[in-house]
Amino acid sequence: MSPPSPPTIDAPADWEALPLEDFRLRVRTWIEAWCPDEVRYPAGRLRWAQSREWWSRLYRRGWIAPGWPREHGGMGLSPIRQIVMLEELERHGCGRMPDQGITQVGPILLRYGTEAQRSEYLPKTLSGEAIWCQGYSEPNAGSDLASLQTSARLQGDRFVVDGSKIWTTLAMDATHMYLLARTSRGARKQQGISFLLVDMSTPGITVRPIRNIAGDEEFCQVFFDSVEIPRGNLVGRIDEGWSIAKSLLGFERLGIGSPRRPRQAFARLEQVARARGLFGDPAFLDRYTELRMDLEDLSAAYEEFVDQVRRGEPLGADVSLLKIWGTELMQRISELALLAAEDHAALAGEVALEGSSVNVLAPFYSSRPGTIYGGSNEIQRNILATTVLGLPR
Amino acid sequence: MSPPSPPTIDAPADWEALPLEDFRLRVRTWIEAWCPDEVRYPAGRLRWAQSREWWSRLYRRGWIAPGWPREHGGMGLSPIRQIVMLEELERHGCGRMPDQGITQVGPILLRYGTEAQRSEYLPKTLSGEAIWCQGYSEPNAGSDLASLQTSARLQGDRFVVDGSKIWTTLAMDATHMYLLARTSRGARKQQGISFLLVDMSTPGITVRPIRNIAGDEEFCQVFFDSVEIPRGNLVGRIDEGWSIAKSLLGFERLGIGSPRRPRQAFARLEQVARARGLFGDPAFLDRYTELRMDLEDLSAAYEEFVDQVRRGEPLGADVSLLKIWGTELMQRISELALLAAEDHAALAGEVALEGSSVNVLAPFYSSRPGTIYGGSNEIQRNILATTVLGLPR
Amino acid sequence: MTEPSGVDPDEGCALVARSAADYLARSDPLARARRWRDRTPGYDREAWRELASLGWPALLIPEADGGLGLGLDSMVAVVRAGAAASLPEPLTEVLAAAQALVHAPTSATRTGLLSRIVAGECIVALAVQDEAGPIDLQRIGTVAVSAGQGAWRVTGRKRFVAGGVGADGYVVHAHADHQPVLFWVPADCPGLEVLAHAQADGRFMADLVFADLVLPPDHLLASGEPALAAAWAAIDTALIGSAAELLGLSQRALDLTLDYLRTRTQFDRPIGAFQALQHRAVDLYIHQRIGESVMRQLLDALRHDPSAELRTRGASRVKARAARSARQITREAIQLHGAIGFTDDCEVGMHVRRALVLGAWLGSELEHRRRYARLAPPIVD
Amino acid sequence: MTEPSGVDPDEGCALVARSAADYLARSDPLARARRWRDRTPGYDREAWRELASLGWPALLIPEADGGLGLGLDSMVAVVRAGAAASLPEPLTEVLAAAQALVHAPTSATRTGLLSRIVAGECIVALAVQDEAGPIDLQRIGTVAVSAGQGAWRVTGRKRFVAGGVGADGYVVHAHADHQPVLFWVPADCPGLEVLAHAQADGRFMADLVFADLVLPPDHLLASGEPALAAAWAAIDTALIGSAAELLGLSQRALDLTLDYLRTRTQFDRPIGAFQALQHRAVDLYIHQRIGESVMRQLLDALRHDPSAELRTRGASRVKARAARSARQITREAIQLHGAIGFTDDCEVGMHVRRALVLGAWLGSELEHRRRYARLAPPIVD
Repeated sequence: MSPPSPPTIDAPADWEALPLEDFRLRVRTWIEAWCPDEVRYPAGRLRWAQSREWWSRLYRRGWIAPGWPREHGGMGLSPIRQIVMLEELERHGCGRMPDQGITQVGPILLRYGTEAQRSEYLPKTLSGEAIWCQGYSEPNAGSDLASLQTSARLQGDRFVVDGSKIWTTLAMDATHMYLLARTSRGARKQQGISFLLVDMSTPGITVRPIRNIAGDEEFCQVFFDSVEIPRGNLVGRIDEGWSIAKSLLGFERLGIGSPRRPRQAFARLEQVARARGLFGDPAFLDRYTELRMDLEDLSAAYEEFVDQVRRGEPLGADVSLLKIWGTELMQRISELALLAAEDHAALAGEVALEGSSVNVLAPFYSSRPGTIYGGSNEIQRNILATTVLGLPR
Repeated sequence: MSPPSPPTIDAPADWEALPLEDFRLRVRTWIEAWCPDEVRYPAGRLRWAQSREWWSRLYRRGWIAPGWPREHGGMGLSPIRQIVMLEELERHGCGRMPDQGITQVGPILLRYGTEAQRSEYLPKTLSGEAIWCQGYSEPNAGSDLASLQTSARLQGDRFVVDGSKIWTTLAMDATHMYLLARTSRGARKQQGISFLLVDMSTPGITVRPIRNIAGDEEFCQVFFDSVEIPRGNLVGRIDEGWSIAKSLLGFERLGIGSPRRPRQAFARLEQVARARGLFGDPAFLDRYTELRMDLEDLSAAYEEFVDQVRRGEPLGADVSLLKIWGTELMQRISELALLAAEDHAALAGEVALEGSSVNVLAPFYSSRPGTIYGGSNEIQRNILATTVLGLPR
Repeated sequence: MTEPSGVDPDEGCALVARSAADYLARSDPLARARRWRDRTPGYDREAWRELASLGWPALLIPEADGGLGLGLDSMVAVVRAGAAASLPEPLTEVLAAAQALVHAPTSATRTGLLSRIVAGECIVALAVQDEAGPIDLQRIGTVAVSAGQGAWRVTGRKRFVAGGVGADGYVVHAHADHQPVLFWVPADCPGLEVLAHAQADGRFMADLVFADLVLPPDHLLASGEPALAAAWAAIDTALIGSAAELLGLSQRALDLTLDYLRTRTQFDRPIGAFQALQHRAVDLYIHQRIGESVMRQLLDALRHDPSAELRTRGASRVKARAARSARQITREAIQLHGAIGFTDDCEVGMHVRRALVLGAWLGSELEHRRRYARLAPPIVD
Repeated sequence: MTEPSGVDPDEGCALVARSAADYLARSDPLARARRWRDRTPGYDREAWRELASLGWPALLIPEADGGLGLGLDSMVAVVRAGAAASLPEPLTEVLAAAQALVHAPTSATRTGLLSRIVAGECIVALAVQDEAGPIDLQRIGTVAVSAGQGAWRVTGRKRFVAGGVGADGYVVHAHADHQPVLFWVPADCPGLEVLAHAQADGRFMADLVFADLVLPPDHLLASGEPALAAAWAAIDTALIGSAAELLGLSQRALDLTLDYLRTRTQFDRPIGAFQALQHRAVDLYIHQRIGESVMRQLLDALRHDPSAELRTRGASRVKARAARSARQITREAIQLHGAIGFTDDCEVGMHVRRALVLGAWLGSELEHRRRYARLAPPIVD
């Protein structure tokens, strides 16, 4: 275990001034020294209680918001250095914290927020005082997100919100939500949607955790019953929230397509195969090597998009190919892990496997949402077909 | 080699009276005695020149038309005995002759033809004097057959046909064609199509063989330039040919779904694997066994439909599942045969493989049309989805 | 296989299938499964007695032993329907273990156990595995030595005993005097430790640890070839039963998925109108149909040739196929349901988890394809 | 790898790629390929001289030996474009065989051959295989013994010599004095029989039969470790070249398919509007992109670390990936074209047949995955 709190280090004023590999080394060394064990290689998403200490260390170091400008408390990193930071966190096995305030709300407020909104929300988002969840999907608006129905009626200086949001990741831990709600009905359903900030302690909000197939509660449904929200919590212009939400795509999608998660599943597969003595089985080796090369080749494609970021070029819609390949590969890896575990694949939770302890089913379960969330793979294929391949709609 | 001509055998007047297994044995024995070697295990479809002798023997035996009524020169077999006959022909490796006159034209004339049409065409179809080809598909009417454009304008006592047909199997060997042509334009495109009989020697008909990917010429394009056809060659009522063509489905589709062709490809795979010594390779064995079981399990499903025929029940649209599984399985088998052949898979034609001679690529090529013709597998899936699974159109 | 003396087997099967449908429709086994999951024993002992009153544990027990004397068709019909309804009680497990008794030589222990099974008073489980991987009854993991006066002292461990938690006793494969033997080991026998392992489906598997456990002479059920034959009869029955369960649950998962595709709308259309989803649904349907055909062909063949050889080979074939089909169908059922398919509230998850367990129990699809390759003659002459 | 002395390599690569595009656009290699197929040698010797005038056979030959001294990037760019255009001339084959010469010790034979290759006067092929299956240079199939006065007498047989029919000579792997050696064997050498085998793509492979063939002393190009190193350099070059060809032809097959999907109408819509076909097209596109990325990563890596180890491992990786992608894309290209895709008139067939040949040449995707597993360190620490 690392000591309870890292010392303050004299940081160079400008991270961008360091040569890239020096920067990487500095990041790596610090993470190795200060990352608490409890956030490494978690079975699922980290809850806030697990994240708090690590968050606080990063915050005190000034590293909690790599992409934010330095004048707002961020590191002011260029996209490629943000990727280096992510890579080093992945390398060390750091789980994902409830970071949507950093990755989503911050950039949106910086681009579309008012001065008042920034000074109210940015500091407490950095410190972890405000933990954000995303209120986009609804029971009848999943793949077809633009058909959302949760309404926000403007009454004087307040919006009155009614409806419900679903698949809200870790809403039970969140203090705030960024919400898409319908403020009017336009000719196109993408019109008339507004982007609002909501304090989760406002009366009329109910959070119901949703138990998932693995028995965990990562997602919630959030109900709004005449919830009053100050007009000042509107971000951007009324009825124009759709374009705000869309503006976050691109760089985000590169993260979804990273080989990190399939690589974790692959490590589990190797653990199982080693314990079961399968590396001497030529038939297993053939299957294993095929997946291994699919994973390495995903990395090759990923690196190419990273290079694009490195050169400062914007990412196109083609980046979705990483998400499709990576999430489906992770499922294929998890299936081979089940076969490799033989009888042990029937057992829940940690299983004693020739000396080591492995949760054989964890990759199976955790590979399922990837093909559904973040724009299902069906939607991604639709997008690639029409926008990249130019097939008729 | 068998002697040039089989003796006349006293046949029981009624084949249906024999117990089923006796019938099978009689058929088997006779085929083994009289089937010429040149029609056994051909690389592709049999040309007429290769078929003539075998056709003539079956004809003289009275066995050329198992499904036709005895009063018209057939054997009058029930569907299940027709299947037995097919099974025994397959078992002996008999290739498919240009038999569309027997399987298609005969049944249609018996159901929809006039007395004059029957007495003109049935006898010479039996004897092999009339060899038929099918004129359905057109360059712009493939999957969407009902959009066909070849026109037949009624002028006095003649139809004048203009247009062209394509993918006509072995049209160069045919003396006659059964043709779908547009005689009028209705509200639905299935309306206004008529069913005509055409003598291929009529002036204005040009047959152009189409070389396929394997270098063979099985298919043709047939061009019609003001071709005059007697009005008496119209089968059924004018503009109502679509339902005549459709009436042949069902029992036909069972034939397409038979495990015969994937089984032939599988035999080729075994031949290659034996020559390459792969039965000692556990990784190969896993792949081989998976395909083997997919094939045996196709047979199980096929048998179930055969039982349905045996019980005298009509076949439903679900029979298409055999065609999908069987044709795609044959492709998977042919891919493993390529891998098994290693360097030999680069070579065309017969290849010397440790003593035996194998055409390694033949299953690869011959497995291609199966998923395209007879209603492409995409069309079959559309049909199953809407008619069998009740999914919305 | 047992042959009924009085009632026509087809008739018997149809009767049993009807009564199963009735029972399942009125007793909400899905709710019971949810209530009992992750709580030992994972099922409801009261409900088990009701199943016994319907004759389910007695299905395959000969009439001479007080059972119904029906064939595998009946078992397949009942456990298939049970799995579709998420029935949590260990029916396949008990039917299989009872087959070991049916195939054991006549003895007072055998007679007594069979009548208690028929009465629903005894839940019995089969313990034939020493470790994960292919089942090998030649492997010597559990050993019995003489404890004097015909009694036996047993040491060792059996693993992956499905239905083993909460059972009244076990049919245990062991070795004595270099011979394979089967013992009856009551659950309350001193020296027996039952370790519970939670399954993915909320039920439990047991490891049995024998620490100088002493068994009276009459607990030896069979030895030598008859012991092997009885054990394989039980294992094959378990495999065929698990295949039937897989077919039942995958059919149900498919039906739920098709319903969802017909009714869920996105982009102003039912999602079942999208061609890419239609084609995938068709592929699932084909998998299901192929699986059903293989099972039907096996049952037909066993009616004509009830040999152990055919049964063993067929058991591997149908288990491999049903596991393959259920894998594809349950995984795609999640995907085609979208986010809702990943929730615990959605019935699909019950079938996904059960398919994980049945897929692994007594050998994966891969293992059974390999076993089939060893057992079955070549296909092409 | 060779490093150019004068011109910037990226610059050189770009120049060559542009001139290749120009040449291919104006010379209709597809028509030439159709004209020459199934007729030995399967390509046009005139055209070869034109390619040589563009510097293509000289790409990888050091400037000191009269070549262009460019890197693998240039080869990949040119053969990729050639394959997309169905260029029938044996470019990859000659570039690979020339690499064996480049890596051989300096000698008059080497110098003479390299300058004739650069001039387009000599088509050389690589003969390293004794039988089908994994390439094994330890296997002793072709043997040379002393014929006195430094001459060699060679007996044996080499198989699957791509580009071997119509070649002017061969770089032949053999064993002499228990050592691996490489010989130069001119095509007109007495005692050499060249057997032509028709390839699926209308070109030809040769078997070389050596019946007491006598070679003068200076035809020994290399022996021992240097011979092995030269042979592997040639083989890896052939693998990387064949992967580049596969990527080129699969990109072309994909483009043809996408065009067809956009323009062919059925049921009153372009068939590319049908969602099931769209999704399949996307899967092909992903396969293509992954293949391109693997190639690009390999070329980048070799620029930084031109070691034989990395080259050999990377050659297997990229061959396996490109063969896998091209297999999927060419097969689906037929299906998505429908009946027209199965005709000889349709360009798709050219790529299907070429993919069959390249997929099998010097090891299938399966063989190269196995080789990669042997060569590459584990992925996860």
